[in-house]
Amino acid sequence: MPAQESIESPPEDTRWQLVDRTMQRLDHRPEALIETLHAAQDAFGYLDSATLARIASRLRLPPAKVLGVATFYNHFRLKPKGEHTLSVCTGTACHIKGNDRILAWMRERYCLAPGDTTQDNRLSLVEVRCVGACALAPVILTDGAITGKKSFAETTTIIREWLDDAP
Amino acid sequence: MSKLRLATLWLDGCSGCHMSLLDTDERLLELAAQMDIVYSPLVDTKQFPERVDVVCIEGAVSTEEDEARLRLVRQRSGLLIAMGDCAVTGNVPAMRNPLGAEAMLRAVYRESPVLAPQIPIEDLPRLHGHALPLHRFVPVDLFIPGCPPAADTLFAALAALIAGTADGLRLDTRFGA
Amino acid sequence: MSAPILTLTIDGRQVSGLASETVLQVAKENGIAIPTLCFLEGLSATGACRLCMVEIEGSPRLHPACVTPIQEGMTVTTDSKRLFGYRRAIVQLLFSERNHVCAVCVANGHCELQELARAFGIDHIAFPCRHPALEVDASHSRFVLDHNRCVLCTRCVRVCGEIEGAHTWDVKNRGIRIQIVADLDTPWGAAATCTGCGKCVHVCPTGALAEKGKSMAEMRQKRPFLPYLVANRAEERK
Amino acid sequence: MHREELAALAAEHQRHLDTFAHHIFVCAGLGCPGNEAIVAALRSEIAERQLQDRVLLRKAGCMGLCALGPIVLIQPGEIAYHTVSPDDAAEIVASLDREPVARLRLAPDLPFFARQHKNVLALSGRIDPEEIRDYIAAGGYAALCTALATMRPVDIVRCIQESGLRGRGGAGYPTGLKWATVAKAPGDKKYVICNGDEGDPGAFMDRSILESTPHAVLEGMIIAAYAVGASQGYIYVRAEYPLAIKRLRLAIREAERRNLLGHAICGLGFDFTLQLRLGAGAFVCGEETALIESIEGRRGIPRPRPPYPAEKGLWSSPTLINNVETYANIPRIVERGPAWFSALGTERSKGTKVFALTGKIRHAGLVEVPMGMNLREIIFDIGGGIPDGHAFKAVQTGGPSGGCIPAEFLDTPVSYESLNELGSIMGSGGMIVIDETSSMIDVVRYFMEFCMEESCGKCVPCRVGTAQVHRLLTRFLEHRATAADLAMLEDLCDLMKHASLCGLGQSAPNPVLSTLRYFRQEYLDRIVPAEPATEEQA
Repeated sequence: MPAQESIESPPEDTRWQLVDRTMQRLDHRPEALIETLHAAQDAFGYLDSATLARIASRLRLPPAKVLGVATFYNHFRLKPKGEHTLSVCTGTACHIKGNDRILAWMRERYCLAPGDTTQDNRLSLVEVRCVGACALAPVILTDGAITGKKSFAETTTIIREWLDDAP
Repeated sequence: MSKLRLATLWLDGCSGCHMSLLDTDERLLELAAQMDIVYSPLVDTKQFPERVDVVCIEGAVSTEEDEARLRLVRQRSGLLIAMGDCAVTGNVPAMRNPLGAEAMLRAVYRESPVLAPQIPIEDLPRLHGHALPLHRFVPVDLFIPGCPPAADTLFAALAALIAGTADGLRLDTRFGA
Repeated sequence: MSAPILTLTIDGRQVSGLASETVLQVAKENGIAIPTLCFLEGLSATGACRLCMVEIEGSPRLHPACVTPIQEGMTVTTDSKRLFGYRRAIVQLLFSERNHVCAVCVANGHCELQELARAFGIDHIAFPCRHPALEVDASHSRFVLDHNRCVLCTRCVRVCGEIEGAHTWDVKNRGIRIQIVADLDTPWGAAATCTGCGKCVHVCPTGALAEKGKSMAEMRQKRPFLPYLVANRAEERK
Repeated sequence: MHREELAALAAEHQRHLDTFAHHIFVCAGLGCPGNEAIVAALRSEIAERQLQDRVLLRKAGCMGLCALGPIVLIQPGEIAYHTVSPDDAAEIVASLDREPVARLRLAPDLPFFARQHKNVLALSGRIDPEEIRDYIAAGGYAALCTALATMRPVDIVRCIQESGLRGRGGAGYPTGLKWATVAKAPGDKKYVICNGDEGDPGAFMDRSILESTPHAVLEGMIIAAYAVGASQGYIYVRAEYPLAIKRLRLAIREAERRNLLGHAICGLGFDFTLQLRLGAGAFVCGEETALIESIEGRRGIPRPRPPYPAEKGLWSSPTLINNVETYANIPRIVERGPAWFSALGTERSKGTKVFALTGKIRHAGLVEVPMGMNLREIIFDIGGGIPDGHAFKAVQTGGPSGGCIPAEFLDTPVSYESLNELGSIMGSGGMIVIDETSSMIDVVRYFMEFCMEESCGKCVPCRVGTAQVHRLLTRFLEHRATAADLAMLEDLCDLMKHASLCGLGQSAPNPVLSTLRYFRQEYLDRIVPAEPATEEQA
């Protein structure tokens, strides 16, 4: 069982230091769970079973509870992300301004649904619920950088150029 | 007073509801005195009559043919009864729904060990993606759950119809009974 | 120190109860049946299924009886045309949510969902069923979990955490995608925290959790064990 | 820091600021991407002209007119430039002692600015949010020091009660009453929570306030803590707001360093510590009890109420929860008195309200107006109306919990009551303008999908109801619905509204109900006659 292995032989990964520090800061109390998951995702990019098992054991929480929390919140990923991430905002203003068309286009052109990563692990598509830049709608984020106020044609061109997928 | 014209129809079901109807045994004679079975898998008529008073339908709607027959029967019938869980909820035929028709056909005819794996298509009605209860297609006047509904339940329903007391009828049955 | 005794009216009857009691408890003590599903005596109440909703005079809202403390002078109505309509709708929503096929279920005839449908005279499901593709976890040597039959009452989660103290079960995801989950989404048979006590199986209101080898209609849960266990423990602690 | 020290620091910093002839503020909010490049270009231009001693370049918070951002503001003179690019830096710096750059300048009397009444946003875009001394020089933390030194907790509670302030997060519960309940609740340990989990998709008031004036929120919270007797507080902010988080972290550290937070605040006998907690993407955590669950490290599942958080909240202790904008209102109310605040607004909705004006509107952005201003003034005068020659169809307020208000009610004065009467809600302040090119059913289905995905899944009416309603709306959208579907839609909405456990489920039907009320024909037009259509096939 993966949970057992990781408890017995903690990985000598320096990235754990950050995570451990978060748990220490909150005295390993149960309430530290969400903060710890944030720290772990910042450190590792996503949360795999071994990471969750180790957190459960350090915080003395039932593994099922840790999994329940990790799967409740949209922000936490249990699968690795691709090299690049395209986030499409699906807040109300962005919906009204046509971001559903961008998602449909991504599905058609790259066979990607929100949450998916391409086979070659190059690109992940993420749907974000409002980044709070509604006045710039429709908004997309290429590796975290905001682009807004663009037409459908302009947006697809921006995405293709960003991906070196020459239009 | 003319006799009640009754039809029964067998869609995607195991025929258990019809068997239960036959299980009314000697009470069939009582029923026969007051109603004519004008169309049924139990009788010889080939064409559904232009007009019937009551139709009892067993089985879910699983194919294009099922759907067409149901719609025709609805037009030609006064009162439509969903007889048994398959007609009422989809029941066992609906257990394929999470899978979808294609995946099910593949699993049964291609992936399971058979001599000549092929999906039969000739002369067969096309499967719907989902097997569904009658009321997803046409209005249903009376639901009789049960798998199958007990002979007593079916008899009580038909007796109430004959007596004209079927409105708001509450039958002693349940899903899976 | 005992809690003060309060008087209230339930369905037109003057009744009384301890201040620490809920509407559901007091109603039950007085022989007034309020339908429930997620509630189970001996476990914490969560107010999740909404079947035990009652009307309280002077409040525009409905209140789940299982978590509503009684108050002096309150007037409760446990049954009305409106409540009946809501309860019928809730039971039908549950039937439409997953793949409930009573005819082939191990719990046929002993299922609380099935019985609620019968009690409310539900003879068909008005809402289209969703037919989600769900798994059956048969990895445990003695028990089986069939998500198709689960109504997400979380009794299993609560009995495992609160009574057995193992907390093998929890809920993953959210909204319509929630599911009962063991450990880190581990097959039940491989869940290290499970003691195999089987309490979850015996509190399940449907056939979602069952003993292996049971055929149609053969799964009979041992319900009374829970209040007995809770009372016995309290006694032992003294 | 004592009151005298605070005043001295404010004066000293003001003297420092006054040594500069010009102050250039660049909007450095999330809504103005590209501002770093503008700041860099301006900085090098200033350096090149050796104006470092005369010109002060500041990264500021949001100035509101996001549609025309990035905005650059020059003081003194109140000269605002729009859609500035790094290429404009030379021209802007060159113009400082001369005529403003006409082609970039926003008209000084632009109704977008002239018609607003800024209170919460008064300092937004006019101070550096990462510099506590800017806030202090502008009068910040004076209310706190005064309150701690001269007012009893009960006086502050009364002051808030008399002001008539109501919660800016959604339901509009009287803030003073909430404070009074927590203050009276028995318990040694009490908590104050700031709800910054702005989950309404299409609203960004709280993000902007946290990014622009984080100290105003802290000050409001500290005053609240003193008033209700809390010693510990939490700010719960969405993880999607990285800039707000960064600035809050900095603000908390700075406030601690200057003894405005921590032990013996302002040198008086009051202790209060504040921690930041990150949300992780769950709309339901905007619900008070779900938020508490989340801070305690659990799934954000709402608890049945009662007990209310005011009696039994975080770790079962009395807990005060208000949202960002509510706290940001506090310092000014304490400083200027309740009468000043209650003079603004309507009979029952006092003060000003911040709205995020977006959708099909020319001047999309953040505006603050007195309660009671009518929708037409907000949308057409301040917002500049609908672009591209399209016609106004509806304005959606309150997000997934709100409703759609049609043109015939544009002259309605905005207040908690008036919006409720129209079948919508004030909500946190999102206002999404919809023109005639959008189908109301598409908009409504969008919100239902949102609620379906954000439902925690605990109670049946919300978990399954949202999914069923979403399916029905899809049938309407695809012209496959029947009259029976319409009846079922109405029944399900009624069930969810009355039987759901928390506010999310109870209010999820609101967009459907309001469109059934005002745009019923759009539903009827999509109904196919007679028998139910063939069910969708997988």
